[in-house]
Amino acid sequence: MKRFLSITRDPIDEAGLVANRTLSSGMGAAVYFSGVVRGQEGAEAIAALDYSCFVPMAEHQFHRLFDRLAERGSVESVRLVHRIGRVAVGESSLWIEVVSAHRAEAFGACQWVIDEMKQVVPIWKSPVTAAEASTSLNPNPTS
Amino acid sequence: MKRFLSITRDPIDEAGLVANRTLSSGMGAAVYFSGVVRGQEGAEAIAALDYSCFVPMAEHQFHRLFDRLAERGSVESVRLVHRIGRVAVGESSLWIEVVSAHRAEAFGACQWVIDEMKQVVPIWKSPVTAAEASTSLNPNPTS
Amino acid sequence: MTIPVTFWSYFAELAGCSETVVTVSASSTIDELLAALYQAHPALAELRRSTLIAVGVEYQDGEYVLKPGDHVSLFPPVQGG
Amino acid sequence: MTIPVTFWSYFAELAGCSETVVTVSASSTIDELLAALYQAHPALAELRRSTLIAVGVEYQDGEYVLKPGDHVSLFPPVQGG
Repeated sequence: MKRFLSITRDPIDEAGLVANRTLSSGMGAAVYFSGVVRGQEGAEAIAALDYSCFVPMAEHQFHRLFDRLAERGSVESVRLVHRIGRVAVGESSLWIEVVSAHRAEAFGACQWVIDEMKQVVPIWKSPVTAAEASTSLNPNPTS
Repeated sequence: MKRFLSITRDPIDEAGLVANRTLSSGMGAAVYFSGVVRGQEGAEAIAALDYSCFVPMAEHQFHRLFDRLAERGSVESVRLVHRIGRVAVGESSLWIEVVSAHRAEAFGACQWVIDEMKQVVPIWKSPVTAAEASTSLNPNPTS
Repeated sequence: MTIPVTFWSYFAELAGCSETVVTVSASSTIDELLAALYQAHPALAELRRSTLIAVGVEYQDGEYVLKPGDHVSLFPPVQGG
Repeated sequence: MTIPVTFWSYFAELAGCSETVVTVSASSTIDELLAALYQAHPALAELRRSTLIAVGVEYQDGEYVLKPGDHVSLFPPVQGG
């Protein structure tokens, strides 16, 4: 199974990622998920989320998930980009692509990766209000 | 619910479609599906599929599906492109995007549209072998 | 009245044409139209159970009562995607 | 032996630092390390039941036996996506 993982502070270039898709002639389904920061976190209006990450462990845990996915044998490739640092409302914090022969496998695997990630990958978010966003830069540029 | 439908003979410009995504600040999930022509149709190796379509009815039936999706109230937008005519192995014949507040709704709605489409939208495919693809143009350019 | 009938996908090959016209009496049902049609196109009759029927752009079943101006389409199971 | 401990996310604010060092006797478990740690950082003790523990880049539980060179991380439930 091919895999690509990026934990990055840069905006996620979804169109560029899609343009770089590769698949072999047996593959019939590509499922993509883009998770976008919403303007509301609970009851509170927000301007952004600050994502922090324990990067080496996050990379390791993502690859453990990919290993488990590879064992299923039905997925040809998974690509995952998680953005960290400050992500404004309307911007994507998570992008996943799963390529498989059939769509049921691709949909299932994509959702499985998200569900498992939310259990084990050490990434955290904290809300940024409009006032905070306008008066400060990211307070934790290295976290 | 916003909707965009295109039944087209042109290649599907997935990257361009992704680049044109719009979503309001309450939306958190965009799910995409790209259905790609496989090199095998049953036991037979193929070079392409010729898709034919009863276009006015297909458009009407797609919009009936979108109406039913809109009634659910949880989807902000659906965009769907179905390519017709000759589609080579490795090229996309179907592209769908569903935008919703939460990912479970977006995944569910995207799969629902595909499942329903395969029941009611009058589109048919016929396999094209490598020999046929190399010796003929699309035999039914208007179908 | 005369009702135009269009065949889609491989139904056109089985029928030997992509479109025909069937003459039926007023207030005939689709089942009555099909009975007449299948006389002329026996290859289609064999696929009757899997045949999808539309009038205009809406699906209909055999009990639908035809009216002047209706356009019938017959086709095999759809295969989009 | 001395074991470095890193706090992630709001655990750093509760601890008042993002990293500390805890001295434990040889072959101590993580539970023993936590008992010492929670003396110094009582605010963290209250969140013990939802605390996730890693040694290096792997999750471990309280019964894990520490060895020289281990690096412990403590953090709240993860929130990726």
